[in-house]
Amino acid sequence: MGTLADLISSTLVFSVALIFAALGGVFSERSGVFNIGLEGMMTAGAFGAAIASYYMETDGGATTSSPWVGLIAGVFCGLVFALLHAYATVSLKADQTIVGVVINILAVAVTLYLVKIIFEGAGDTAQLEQVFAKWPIPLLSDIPFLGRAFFNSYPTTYIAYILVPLSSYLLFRTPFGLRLRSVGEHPGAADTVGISVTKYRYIGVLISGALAGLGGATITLTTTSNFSHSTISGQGFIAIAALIFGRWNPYGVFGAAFFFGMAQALRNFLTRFEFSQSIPTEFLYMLPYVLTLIVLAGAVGKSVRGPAAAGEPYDPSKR
Amino acid sequence: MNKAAEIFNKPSTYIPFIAIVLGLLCGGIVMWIGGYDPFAAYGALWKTVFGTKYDFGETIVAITPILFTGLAVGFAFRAGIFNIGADGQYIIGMTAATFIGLKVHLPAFIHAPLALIVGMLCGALWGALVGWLKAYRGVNEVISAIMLNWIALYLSNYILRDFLVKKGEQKTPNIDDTASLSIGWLQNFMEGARMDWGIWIGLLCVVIFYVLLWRTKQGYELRAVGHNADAAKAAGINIKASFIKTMMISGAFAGLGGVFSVLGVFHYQVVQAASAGYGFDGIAVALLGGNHPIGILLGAILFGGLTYGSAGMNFEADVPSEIVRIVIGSIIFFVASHGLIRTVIQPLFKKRKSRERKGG
Amino acid sequence: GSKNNNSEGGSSASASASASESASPSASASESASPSASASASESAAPADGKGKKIGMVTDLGGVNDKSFNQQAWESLQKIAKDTGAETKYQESKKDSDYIPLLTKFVKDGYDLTWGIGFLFADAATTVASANPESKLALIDTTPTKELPNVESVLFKENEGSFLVGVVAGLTTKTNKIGFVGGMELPVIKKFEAGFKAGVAAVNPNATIEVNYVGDFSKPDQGKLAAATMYDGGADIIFHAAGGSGNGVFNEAKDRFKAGKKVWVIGVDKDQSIEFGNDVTLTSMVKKVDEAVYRVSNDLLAGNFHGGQTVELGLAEGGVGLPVENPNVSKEILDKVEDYKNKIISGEIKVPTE
Amino acid sequence: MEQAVPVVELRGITKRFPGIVANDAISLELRKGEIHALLGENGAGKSTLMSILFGLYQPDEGEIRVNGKPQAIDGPGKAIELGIGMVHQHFKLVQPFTVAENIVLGIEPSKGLSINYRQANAKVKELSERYGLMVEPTVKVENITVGMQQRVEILKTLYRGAEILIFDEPTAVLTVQEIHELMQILKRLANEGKSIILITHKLKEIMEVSDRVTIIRRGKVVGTVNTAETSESELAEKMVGRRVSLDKPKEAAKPGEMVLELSDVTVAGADKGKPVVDGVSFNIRAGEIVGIAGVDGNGQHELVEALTGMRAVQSGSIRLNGRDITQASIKNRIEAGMSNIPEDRQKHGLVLDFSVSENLILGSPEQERFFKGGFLNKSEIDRHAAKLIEAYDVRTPDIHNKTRSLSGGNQQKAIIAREMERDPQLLIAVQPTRGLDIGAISFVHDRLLQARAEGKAVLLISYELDELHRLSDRIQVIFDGRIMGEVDPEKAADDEIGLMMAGKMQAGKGASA
Ligand SMILES: Nc1ncnc2c1ncn2[C@@H]1O[C@H](COP(=O)(O)OP(=O)(O)OP(=O)(O)O)[C@@H](O)[C@H]1O
Ligand SMILES: Nc1ncnc2c1ncn2[C@@H]1O[C@H](COP(=O)(O)OP(=O)(O)OP(=O)(O)O)[C@@H](O)[C@H]1O
Ligand SMILES: [Mg+2]
Ligand SMILES: [Mg+2]
Repeated sequence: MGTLADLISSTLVFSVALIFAALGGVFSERSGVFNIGLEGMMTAGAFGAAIASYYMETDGGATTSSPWVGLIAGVFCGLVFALLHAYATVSLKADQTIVGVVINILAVAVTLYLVKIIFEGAGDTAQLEQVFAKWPIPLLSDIPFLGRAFFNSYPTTYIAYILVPLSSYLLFRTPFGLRLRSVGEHPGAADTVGISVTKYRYIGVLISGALAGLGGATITLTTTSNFSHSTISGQGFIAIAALIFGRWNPYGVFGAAFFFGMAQALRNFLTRFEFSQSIPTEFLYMLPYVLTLIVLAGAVGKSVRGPAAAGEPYDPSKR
Repeated sequence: MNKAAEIFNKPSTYIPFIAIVLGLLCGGIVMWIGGYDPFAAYGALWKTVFGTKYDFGETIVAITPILFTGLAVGFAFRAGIFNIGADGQYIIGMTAATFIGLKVHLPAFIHAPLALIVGMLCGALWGALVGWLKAYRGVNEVISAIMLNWIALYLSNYILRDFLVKKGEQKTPNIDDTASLSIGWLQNFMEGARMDWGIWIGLLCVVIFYVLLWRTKQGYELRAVGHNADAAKAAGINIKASFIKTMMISGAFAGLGGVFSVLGVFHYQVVQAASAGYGFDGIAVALLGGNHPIGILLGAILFGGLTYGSAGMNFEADVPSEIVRIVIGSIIFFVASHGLIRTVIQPLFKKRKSRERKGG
Repeated sequence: GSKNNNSEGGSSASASASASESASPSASASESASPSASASASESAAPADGKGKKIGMVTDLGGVNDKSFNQQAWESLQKIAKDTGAETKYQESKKDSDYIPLLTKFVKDGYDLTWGIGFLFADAATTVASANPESKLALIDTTPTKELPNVESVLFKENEGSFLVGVVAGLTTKTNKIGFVGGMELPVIKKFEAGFKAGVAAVNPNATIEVNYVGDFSKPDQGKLAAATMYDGGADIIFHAAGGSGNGVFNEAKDRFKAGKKVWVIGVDKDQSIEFGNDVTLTSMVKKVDEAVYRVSNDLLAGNFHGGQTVELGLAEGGVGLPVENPNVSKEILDKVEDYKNKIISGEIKVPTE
Repeated sequence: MEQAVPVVELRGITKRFPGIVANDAISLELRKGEIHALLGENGAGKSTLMSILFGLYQPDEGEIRVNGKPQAIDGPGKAIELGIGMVHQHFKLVQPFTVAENIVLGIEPSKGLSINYRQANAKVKELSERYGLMVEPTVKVENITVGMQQRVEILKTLYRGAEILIFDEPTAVLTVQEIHELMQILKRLANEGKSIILITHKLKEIMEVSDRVTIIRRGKVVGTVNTAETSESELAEKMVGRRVSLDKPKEAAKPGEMVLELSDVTVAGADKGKPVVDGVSFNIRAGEIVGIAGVDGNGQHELVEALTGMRAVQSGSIRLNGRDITQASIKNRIEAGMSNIPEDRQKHGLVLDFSVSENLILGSPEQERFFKGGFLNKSEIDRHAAKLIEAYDVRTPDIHNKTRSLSGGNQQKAIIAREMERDPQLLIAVQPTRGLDIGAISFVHDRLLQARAEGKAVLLISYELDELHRLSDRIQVIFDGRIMGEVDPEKAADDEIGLMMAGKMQAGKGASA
């Protein structure tokens, strides 16, 4: 049992950033905007967190509040790129896939460019002293098994615990969510009842940027303690996979991201057993991806469909 | 996705050129803000690409792989599939070619073509897997392709380590000379730049892309599925087969990219922790080129040229090479956001009233 | 220099005043047959005059701030620039296909020496050096694929140094569970693993070693996950040879330290306690890339380029070993380490490479 | 003098699109409590005018007065504020939302931060009962019939307190019953004091419910007349500019060989539940038109899909020219001589981003002619296209234009041209005249009759009894997936068919073949 609890605990380390980013994707795509740019927005978030925390440490004196400042900065940096995305796709009606690809290119390039300016040519930032430490929740962490598995983790994990139900509530129980989803399903319908498609799509994309930024910041502040070109390498795309796998639904996304994380943790976990030494390591590396494919291919028939209008710029004169 | 195609089909082909100018301008401003000299940097870039025959040749070496992956992505786009998996198909093509290049011993006239064909076919099959999963198991191609990219990388590493790499090495020995697709005399002519058949086959693929898609029945059907799968189905076209065919062709293009990197450029393959990302650059190239073969060719030339030139910028003007990615990103941004160019730039020219009719 | 690279403070954190300026034992080095290995320590050779000379360096994919050999090499070139007045410059490779063009750039630009840092430069350097016979190249961790008079190579016996940290680990562990986290499963890293395992086995046959290759040198998150799994499984010491991914191992250890659990990491390449502190760093397997780079570069500036030669630096040459100060390792253990070191140097113990 | 102020007054509205003046100085008055019909050919400018009134487009010239006050309607929000509601030609409903969610969207009743669903459902229920619209608030829109969706659209406007209601071709997609109900609803709304603008191509409806009619031709108002003082034929003539009649007598059928035989065809339902097509048997001979009458959603879609091969048959058999094609692929069926004018032309009939000439060979069985050795035979394809657009009066400036740029009517004609030109043995035509103006309808009817005269078997599925009566030689009435019986259009009365369509009566002769 203890081992399983440890496995879950490790899973969460990997999953939480994915949960944030994929949750962001939910908002963006539910509002009708594809977001291939999650990867870039995560990169921006990881960068922002590293830089802000770094300055907090060097200029502001290392304090325990600095990772929180980093977290906020990460959100902010994600937002900056989301704003560009929203401006291009919503206001200029540019192709959403292309813009997403652009965001990915630009985010990596701009952040590394800045890192090189700030750190005199180096391709990564200094190691941070002050990052998040695991923080057992009083009482809850004492629950046998569950406590060790779920409530002895980073603050960001607890943020995820809050954001998932909160997102679900926002999307499915509030007027805001109803409107956001209507814009993603049928912008014409929303428009003709006086809902501003532009406004809600901006909101959707901006939330996705903020959450992806939060995801990137989480990676910096809980695992890598610095930022480099490889801090975010493909997690944004995995988040998109989790988004689709989780059927554009916050709880589904949580499950999918948890699954990916579990597969990663499992791979590490296997090295504990003697038999794993006889398996070529490459097969262990493949495990998470192969597992995902098998699960998806096995879930045949239930065709997955996203929001009906996602991917289409809204043009009221086009009938 | 068809948006990009339309841009290029429109009379306003000047938009890409304005976008390039604006992109370079953006890069210049960013450099200026960062305290670098944009003129020196662009001068160095120009000199790097066109300075010597060697550099020019190496620029072509940089263009070739993204031309192939660009064609792969563009072709699939045309048939309604977003192939984010060109990366994996590239790796598989590369590994298969290495395998044949090392493990099979044949005379040159057959060895090289065999390695090429096997590499291409393996890329095609890897692509077909995405098509099959989509057609018969309903798996979204974006997810499956992302997963297969990683699987391809590790599978390839496994094959390399277990069968091809000598003990104590991290890369394979060089492939047999008989499997080489380098062009010796051209290499000498280009002062040692690694010239090979890649670019020529790439150009041939540009033509094949066009003819296949717009001149054959097969292509007609694939395009029909791409635009409207329901109507295509009602017209008797086998959609599932179409997905698989599309991904096979797309994968073959990407696989060829990998083939030439081994048989033409490096002659060996390395155990890598991550892919070089040519598949993802291919997406950018395809979108930049409006998913049209000629556009993709021009996109690859621009992308490859800037990328190779960026090394010179870094070397001579000490500008971080990321600046070139910023320029490339900006150019694609401006091409995609042609609305911006239209509203801001166009009044400077004369307003043209040739809006396309859409509706129904 | 003195032969003392032990700190007397035992587990005390205070720095030892008797630490030598030079980290490597010069005695053995000076006896070495290889002339190129004669200068044991950077400080001992007088800086040459480098005015008007240019030295370039191409990193492998790790980049210049990898906290590992690329960084060491570059820092030492910066020092060369400061000491000698030579001009130095580096270029980072982003992918495998960059090696040849980047080396060529330096060569064509008339650089007096161009470094290729890392195992993967073998072919690229061979190609570039044969195409440009007038050029001079130097390699770390690899040799050209054929004999070339204009390439000098430096190799390290990582297995020997790893053996010693294995001894430390074997004697320090309380749980008898020890971890090894590798980057990619490559021959160089296998040398670390093999030496380490042999070292542990030599002093503590009961200890088990869990091995995890995370598949990448630049993914701290994977390193962290691997470390977490090992520590959860009861390991109390992890030796990493995973470059940037190893930072994740340290991060996990620091996490646990903050939570009140004592676990150790053994660093690699440099004395990593400088970066990650003494709370979690037990010791490090130091690989003196910086010194090698400094010496070869300085020799060249002084007009002594040993083209065509390959130097292999092991314990005997002071190319690998423990850091000068090891405040977390007890005197007894350090003595043991010294014993084994002498046995290896004398050839009494042969350390396996795989 | 309150009565004299019109609720809406459009004065000199002009709207130009590139290359065309869609509305040319149009003036129109809507009086309180009246139903005002707007009539005009496809593309005359009706939808444009209404889009301007609803704030979707801005006029280039002219003025809009609502209740006597000039108003700038800069968006649908403003229109709603002014009490204007619009039921669009293509419904603007969010499919996965419930009825109530669609209705309250944008002005949701809330409780704290949440939507107060209980209140929303109750309000919708109450409103729907008050106007006799009978909708169930909690079902999802994607699961209800088109007629029901229409009512949801109406409720949407009423919920927003609309006093002025615009209906753009509301009946194009409705069944006879639904149309009948809608007309009752319109009358009721007008009686309540709502003012209504109704766009429709169906003259009968105009005659039935409207008070006045305004006719538009090529963007200009031809005139406004009191419905009581005019007739269907006068309206048709005013609209098209020439005499048109749909009531041309047809020649007697000369049935020949057996072409299509269905025996006991059963199609399984969605979740292996009740079959949606349940033991259907009938046949069609060469040279006759067999109509299928029925309320939408009684298995017609599934029946056609089973015939064309888009859906698997659970049991029973389909024979074409004596050959069993029950399991044949779509392609094989086409090659065996089956043609299909699908119900949803844009979804199943055309590739809108293909050129007209490319669309005209879509699914063509003539492989050798158009695809020589696997390559496209461009010159032959273009020659074919030129011939077809000429013969079928498909209006497009160029055969290489994208099909998307054609008007709906012309898109429909292109499909008809393609499917007929294949010289099929069997032509399946589903709703072939939906949304077309009277001139276009007349053209399509002529073509179908001509096909019959040429000895083709035609299966006609239509929700319009008039059309079925006019064209069919025999009518099969379908209800709940089963054939209730066959009737002779010459003899059967609408009432009788109506009862059968409602499942209330079997055909007297019990003639399922
Ligand atoms: N968004 C638009 N852009 C350009 N032209 C348009 C646009 N919408 C309509 N038009 C033009 O305005 C004219 C009138 O179109 P409109 O849709 O109002 O016709 P309509 O009378 O509603 O036809 P139908 O009976 O077929 O619905 C069309 O012929 C078309 O050329
Ligand atoms: N965006 C547009 N730009 C230019 N012309 C348009 C546009 N939208 C529609 N049109 C033109 O408007 C006219 C009427 O369009 P509309 O879509 O109303 O066709 P329709 O005959 O009413 O078919 P439907 O029954 O599908 O509405 C056509 O001539 C069409 O070409
Ligand atoms: Mg209309
Ligand atoms: Mg219409």
